[in-house]
Amino acid sequence: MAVEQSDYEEVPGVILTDRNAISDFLKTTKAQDVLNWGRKNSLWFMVNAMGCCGVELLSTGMAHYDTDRFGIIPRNSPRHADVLIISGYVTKKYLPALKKIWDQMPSPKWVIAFGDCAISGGPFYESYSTRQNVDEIFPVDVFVPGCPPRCEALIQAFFELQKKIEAKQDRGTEY
Amino acid sequence: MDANTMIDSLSTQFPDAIYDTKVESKIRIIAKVKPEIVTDVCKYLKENLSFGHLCCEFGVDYPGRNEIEVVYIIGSYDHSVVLTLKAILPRDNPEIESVVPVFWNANWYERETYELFGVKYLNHPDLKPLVLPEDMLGEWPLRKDYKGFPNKAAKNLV
Amino acid sequence: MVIKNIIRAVKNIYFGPTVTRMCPEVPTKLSDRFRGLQKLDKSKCIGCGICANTCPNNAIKIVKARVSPTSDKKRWFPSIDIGHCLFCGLCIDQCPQEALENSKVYLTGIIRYDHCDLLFTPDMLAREVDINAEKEAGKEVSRWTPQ
Amino acid sequence: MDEKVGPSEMIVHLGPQHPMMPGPFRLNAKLRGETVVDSEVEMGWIHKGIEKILENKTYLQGITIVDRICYLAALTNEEAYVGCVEKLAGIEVPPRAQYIRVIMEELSRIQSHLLGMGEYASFVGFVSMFMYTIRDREDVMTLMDSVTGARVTHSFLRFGGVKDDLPEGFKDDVKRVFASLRKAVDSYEELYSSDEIYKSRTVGIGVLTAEVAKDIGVSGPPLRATGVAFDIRRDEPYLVYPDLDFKVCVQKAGDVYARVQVRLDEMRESMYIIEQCLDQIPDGPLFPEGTAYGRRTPVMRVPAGEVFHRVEDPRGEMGFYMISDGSDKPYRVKIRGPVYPTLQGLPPLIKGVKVADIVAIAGSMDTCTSEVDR
Repeated sequence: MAVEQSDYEEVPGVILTDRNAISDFLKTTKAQDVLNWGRKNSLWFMVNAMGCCGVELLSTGMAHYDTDRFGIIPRNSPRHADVLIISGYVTKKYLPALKKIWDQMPSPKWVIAFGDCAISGGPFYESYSTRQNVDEIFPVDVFVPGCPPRCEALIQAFFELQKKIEAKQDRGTEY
Repeated sequence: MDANTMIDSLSTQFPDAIYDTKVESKIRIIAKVKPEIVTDVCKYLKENLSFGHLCCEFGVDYPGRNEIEVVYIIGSYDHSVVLTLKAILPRDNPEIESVVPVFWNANWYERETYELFGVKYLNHPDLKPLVLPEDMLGEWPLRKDYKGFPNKAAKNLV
Repeated sequence: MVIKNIIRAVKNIYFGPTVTRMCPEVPTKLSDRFRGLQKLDKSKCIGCGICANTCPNNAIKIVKARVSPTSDKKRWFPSIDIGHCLFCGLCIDQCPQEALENSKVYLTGIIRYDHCDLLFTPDMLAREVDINAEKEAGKEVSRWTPQ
Repeated sequence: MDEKVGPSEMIVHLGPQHPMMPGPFRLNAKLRGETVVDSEVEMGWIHKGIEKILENKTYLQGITIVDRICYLAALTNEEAYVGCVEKLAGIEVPPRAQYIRVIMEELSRIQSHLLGMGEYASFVGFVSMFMYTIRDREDVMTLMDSVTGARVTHSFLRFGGVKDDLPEGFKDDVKRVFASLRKAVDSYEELYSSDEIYKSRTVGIGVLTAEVAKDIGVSGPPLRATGVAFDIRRDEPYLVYPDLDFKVCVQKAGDVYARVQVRLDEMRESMYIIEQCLDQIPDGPLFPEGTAYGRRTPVMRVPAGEVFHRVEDPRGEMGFYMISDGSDKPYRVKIRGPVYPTLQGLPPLIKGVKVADIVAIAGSMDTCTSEVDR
């Protein structure tokens, strides 16, 4: 796991699935390709609207950009989600909450850094209250620049993630 | 009642505490107030001059003059005059009476000013940090001599 | 009331307007003023650095780069960190030579797998290098797919 | 809030990430059974320190930062900021630019109300309404996109004017969009007023009386729903609002239903204002003539002084207090957001209601957390 787990308490009732014997065996066989095909076609994302990009995140789930066509469904609970979209400024106060969300998501899971704030801090990169360099904390797979990016860019980011999963190059999953 | 009569009424009521009054335009007046009796002044403003709407309250840091100003911007729902009330505090130990008994919504403004500037409010019901984590208390980030800004930790590729 | 609503819903299925934008199969129509990735005209740019001073987010730095793909002569040109860029258009407004302009690139060209790939050099801004080039291409190609 | 828990009481933490939350904030509610006895709002989860950042940016660069205070009302934020600088520097805005500003700000009000209403409708279990409002919001967003070139953060206003003129064919586009939007607003009203379940969840719930609202310092639609006709556009006019004919929408009841009704009426009023503007808009320059101000803004030094300028945001009174010391950067900027007092007033408002109604009340206040935290 790329998440550092030192400075906050364990979430009760959560087992962090790193690896086990079955997955170790599977990744040597062709079955992994089938699994990946299934995974890449059901990327359910977690709606956590944190900032300006959160508005575009909401719009993406709605009628105009019908993401259900690709099996991309917005979910409100982290227990149902596969993709965490960091959609805004991560402050020192919010980071523990975001880590908790990440830990509650069942593996395999991926992260998309949506917008400048998630990539580099955006316009608030020199602020006293934001946490810089989020990509060192979470294993970010796809970076979507823009402030905020359009909804189409988010859909495109999902496609890039699908490509990455198919090629087994993603950082989110242990094969 | 226009801006001039309001400011006259205020300075006749508190001749010692109100000074440097100025009428900027028909809808903007500025006055300075001694910090000790700011609550009484606010009570008078609310009850007699119908200044019932506290727009905001904040601090301004002047390291050159070694002062911190606490500024109250008080508007009204009945007329369109906005009063800017300033109280000047020493920078080393800024302490001022809380106006929460008069304006209920001053609560959060005072908590925010406390953690960003270090202005201590006396008789505040619940003075604790509002927007920053507890361990950042004592850094006073909005003061001009704050060391942590700009934070250069972020990766900038250029 | 319920029946009325059902009738309206059924009507909407057959006679209502289509709402979904079929992106990415059909590219969305962008407005003329859309602010995407900046495009640099190397022949106009004088390397004055006004864009770098104007940028609200310090995303622009003036670096040395080749004047054109064929020559070895080097001059000063802006390079932009897209991971910091706000796409506000101030650099384009303030440019005295109008060397920078908006383009409609906002999808495939700039969505990257790594943070360090988000640095756009003058060659990429001038579209001398294909910004869509994948890693496996391995070589510089001067083809650019407009969107 | 008292942390002590009595018999059959418990404390429930809602947030900072919760499906009902219109942004990250945390509500600690103490419940007895299903009734809220006491509660406390914790905020600051997305505090960005914009006031400090603005002190370190030049006046021109500040425009891009104030966009991001509240992403649903980017243009009214810009108007408040730019208005401050214009007052300090004594810049006159030419009439055409003023009309364009009014058009854009009213469009921004419409899209903000659409999103606010839709989000709130989904909180009370009316998810299809969310779909409808977002569908119509996209049309308005496309209109704004065609003028400013961005969907959310516009960076459109400049000192003394606006960046671009209205595009060709804008008037026809507005006519086409408004024709369908008018129908849509009517149908929303019909849906709201005919749905028994919706009515039983909103009528008489979360009643805010005028005295309490004034005490809390609320402004905007929640205040106007209590019967107080307080609108900065009329009480302290800026731009060309004195020349325009519009009424301040007021409701008497002060409950959740009335607040939504005020937003519906305001959207109609905004459409009416925009149509007037498009009829009246004069030809002319976009920037004051004979000055250096233009699309390519010079490095400005603003004369020393202090000014408080406020505008009517979609959510209420948006004010900027700016202190200039004569340099090219502001000395201190204070942002007075409309939602700040509203969110602060949530605990007394939800005292004694059932848990399920917290969502309806908080949603109907249309809180934008980003602006509270700044």
